[in-house]
Amino acid sequence: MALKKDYEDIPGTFVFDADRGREGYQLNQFCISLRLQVNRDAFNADEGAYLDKYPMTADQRQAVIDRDWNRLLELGGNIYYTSKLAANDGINFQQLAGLMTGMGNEAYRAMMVAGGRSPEGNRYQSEWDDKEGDS
Amino acid sequence: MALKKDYEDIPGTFVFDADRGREGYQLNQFCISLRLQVNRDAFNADEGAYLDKYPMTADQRQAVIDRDWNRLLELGGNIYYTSKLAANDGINFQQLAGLMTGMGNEAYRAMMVAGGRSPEGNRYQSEWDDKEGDS
Amino acid sequence: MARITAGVGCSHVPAIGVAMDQGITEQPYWVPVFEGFEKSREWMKAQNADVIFLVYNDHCTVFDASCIPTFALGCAPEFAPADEGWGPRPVPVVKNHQVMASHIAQSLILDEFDITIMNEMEVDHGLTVPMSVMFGDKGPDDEWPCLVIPLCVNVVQYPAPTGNRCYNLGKAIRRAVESFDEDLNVVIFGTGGMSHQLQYKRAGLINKEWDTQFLDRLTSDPVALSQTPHVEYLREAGSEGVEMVMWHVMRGALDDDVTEVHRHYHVPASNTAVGHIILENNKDRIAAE
Amino acid sequence: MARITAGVGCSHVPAIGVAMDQGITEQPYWVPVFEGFEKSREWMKAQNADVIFLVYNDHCTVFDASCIPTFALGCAPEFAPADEGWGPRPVPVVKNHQVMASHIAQSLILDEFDITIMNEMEVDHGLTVPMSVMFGDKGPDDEWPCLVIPLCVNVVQYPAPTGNRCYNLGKAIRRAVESFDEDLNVVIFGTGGMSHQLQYKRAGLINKEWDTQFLDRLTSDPVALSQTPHVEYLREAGSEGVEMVMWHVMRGALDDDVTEVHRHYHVPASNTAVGHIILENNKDRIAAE
Ligand SMILES: [Fe+3]
Ligand SMILES: [Fe+3]
Repeated sequence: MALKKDYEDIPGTFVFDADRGREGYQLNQFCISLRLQVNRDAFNADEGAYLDKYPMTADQRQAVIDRDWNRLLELGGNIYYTSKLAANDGINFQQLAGLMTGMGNEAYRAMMVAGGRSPEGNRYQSEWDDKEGDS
Repeated sequence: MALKKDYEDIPGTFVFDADRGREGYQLNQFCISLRLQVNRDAFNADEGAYLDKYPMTADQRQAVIDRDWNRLLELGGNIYYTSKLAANDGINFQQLAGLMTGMGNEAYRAMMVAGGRSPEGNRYQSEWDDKEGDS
Repeated sequence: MARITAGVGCSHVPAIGVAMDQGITEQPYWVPVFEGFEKSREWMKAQNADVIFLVYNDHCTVFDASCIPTFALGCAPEFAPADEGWGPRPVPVVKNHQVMASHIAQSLILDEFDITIMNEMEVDHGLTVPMSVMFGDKGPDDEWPCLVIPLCVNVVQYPAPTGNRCYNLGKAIRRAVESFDEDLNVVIFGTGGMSHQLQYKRAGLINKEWDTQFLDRLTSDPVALSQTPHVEYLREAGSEGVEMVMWHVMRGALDDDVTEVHRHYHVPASNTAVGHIILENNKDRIAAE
Repeated sequence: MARITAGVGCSHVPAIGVAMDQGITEQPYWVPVFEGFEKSREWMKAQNADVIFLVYNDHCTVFDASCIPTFALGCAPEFAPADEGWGPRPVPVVKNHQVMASHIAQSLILDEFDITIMNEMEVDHGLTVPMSVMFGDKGPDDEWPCLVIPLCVNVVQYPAPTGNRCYNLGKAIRRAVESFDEDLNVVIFGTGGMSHQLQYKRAGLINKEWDTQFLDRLTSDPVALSQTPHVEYLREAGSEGVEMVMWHVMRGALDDDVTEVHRHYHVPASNTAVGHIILENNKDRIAAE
């Protein structure tokens, strides 16, 4: 499409645009359904039967079952939706970030208390590629 | 309110603005619910019980029960909503117009086939007031 | 790139759909209504459109009063005919060009039109009747010959968007279409009207003179026509005549220079003056000849 | 006539609400967050606002992906706190000035903003957390001290409305407020931000320098600030930092000449830089002194 995606070169993130929204639609609709207790109860009683109501892809379904938080985003999930699944599991936004960054809760929290992740070296994909080249 | 209602001097009509929308909200939500067969069945089985689900005013409720089509509009109903109640009763838009104008179906239909109601004399409330003054 | 080559203005009277669905179009009452669409169906076929961008309004069917978008753009994969109180119309499900629709949504928002994106939506007679009159009888197991991107406009709760806003939205839709890479022939429909008042004691108002000048000025004077204030529609063309603001979206998406290649006007269908026009961009006409 | 006298910019981090609801605001982690709102609560009380016009976003709580309005204006009588996955927040139901809200809706649409009217709506932390930090602890049986007109902006699905559009919307809201006959003191809130990225491998990004210049330029250079492109928010302030477009609505509704009467900035609350500012129209300050 001719609208250029000038945000595609930001590393370690997704921009939830229409293409991702289409891809993740059923996954995200499943996630938001968990905002209601009646649905959380039904999901927790029988995950498979509940997931059958949302015609998502097999990969998306597996990522839900695995609670593979990054994979959910790669497959079109959006963090505000996937956080509803996390909330169901008793995981808050900060704990979820500990999981997604692979840092774990303690190290992630310590980074935030120390002022957070610096924008230096985190603006462009090329900066991340260089880092990987170094290691 | 300071937004002037420059449409208030048109005779024999309502303009469904925010004020009317607020007034008619529950009435209109009841009417649109009849677009589904399951709701039509429930309403037709027990009108009173069905109407209890919509906290409309006593006047609005009575106008529904009476199928008082003009009164429904006077009380904040909008024609596209009230036409769902009419459809439930097997009344189409043209028959409904015959009822609202008080002309009856035959005379209304004949007027339409002859080219419809002329705008002449029907643009301003004052023109209708004059007419009433004449008679 | 995709291009908008022509525009269709068209009433979407529900009774026209009923007449087709019940097979009573040969009755004397209906013959003059449908005669005027014979040429249109030939034109539509020859036009060979890939996509119709269809501007219409919902009639308190799919949208209830809880949520009233001014402009709702259909981005769902498909749109089923809605039950309007007597069962869904027996016509095909409308299929979207979903990638193009969401491209247009993004482009319009960046162009500062405050669109509501609909990822699930049914459609009422406002959309299906223009499809039926332009493509003829199709059953629920048939397919419409092209894809449809629906734009649903609030014209029920006052105020509808201004004619000026609608005209400019047409221009923004054109920019969005022309920035879409796929090579597609797009025809834009503006639907609703013409003069009609469905409600209360003035029901049945028809203003042929006003309708005629509206049709004339679509070709000759579209910018000034788009400045028509709401109160003029309400007073001159009936309380439901304000639907005609949707025709300005269609007109705005075309070139300044267009040719009227077909017109049809008849009173009545049910409560309504049926109006219909086909406009072609002059440059597309020359290219075609 | 009604008048907008001041603006509040404010993060709406859900964890701040949780800290208040759980009564753990005295913990060392939270003390510096809440200290910065002590002066704000005094100011808010002294301001004696009749109505807050509160610009926020829903976080895929009340609006699912089926219908995504760019601007949704709350016209319902009241708005209950929504269940976001762990039960509704134990705070009061928000009461609307319903007549004023629908006046504003009409005015905005005639002013060519394509608002979606919401006649039923719940509200999530995006709205209730700013209320909590500005008014302090209130239980579900209490009442908020003033009425609230909510405007919900899409900032989740790209593209959000442009900063320019938001700034101009602020100006249109001001015109709408000033054409409302009742004599009301209105304070406008722009919420969300500051820098934060909640998702994926870059989660935890905080850009204090960028946030600081954003807060500075709200007073000194608001028009140029509103021209900031989306990609700059995403790159510099994190994928969720784009929420800050909502602050431009607040700024646009104020006079050109304002004074910053309070600022608070702290890192972190959960994943987020907490930012907060209070701006008063200079002429209202002079009148008050
Ligand atoms: Fe219509
Ligand atoms: Fe937020």
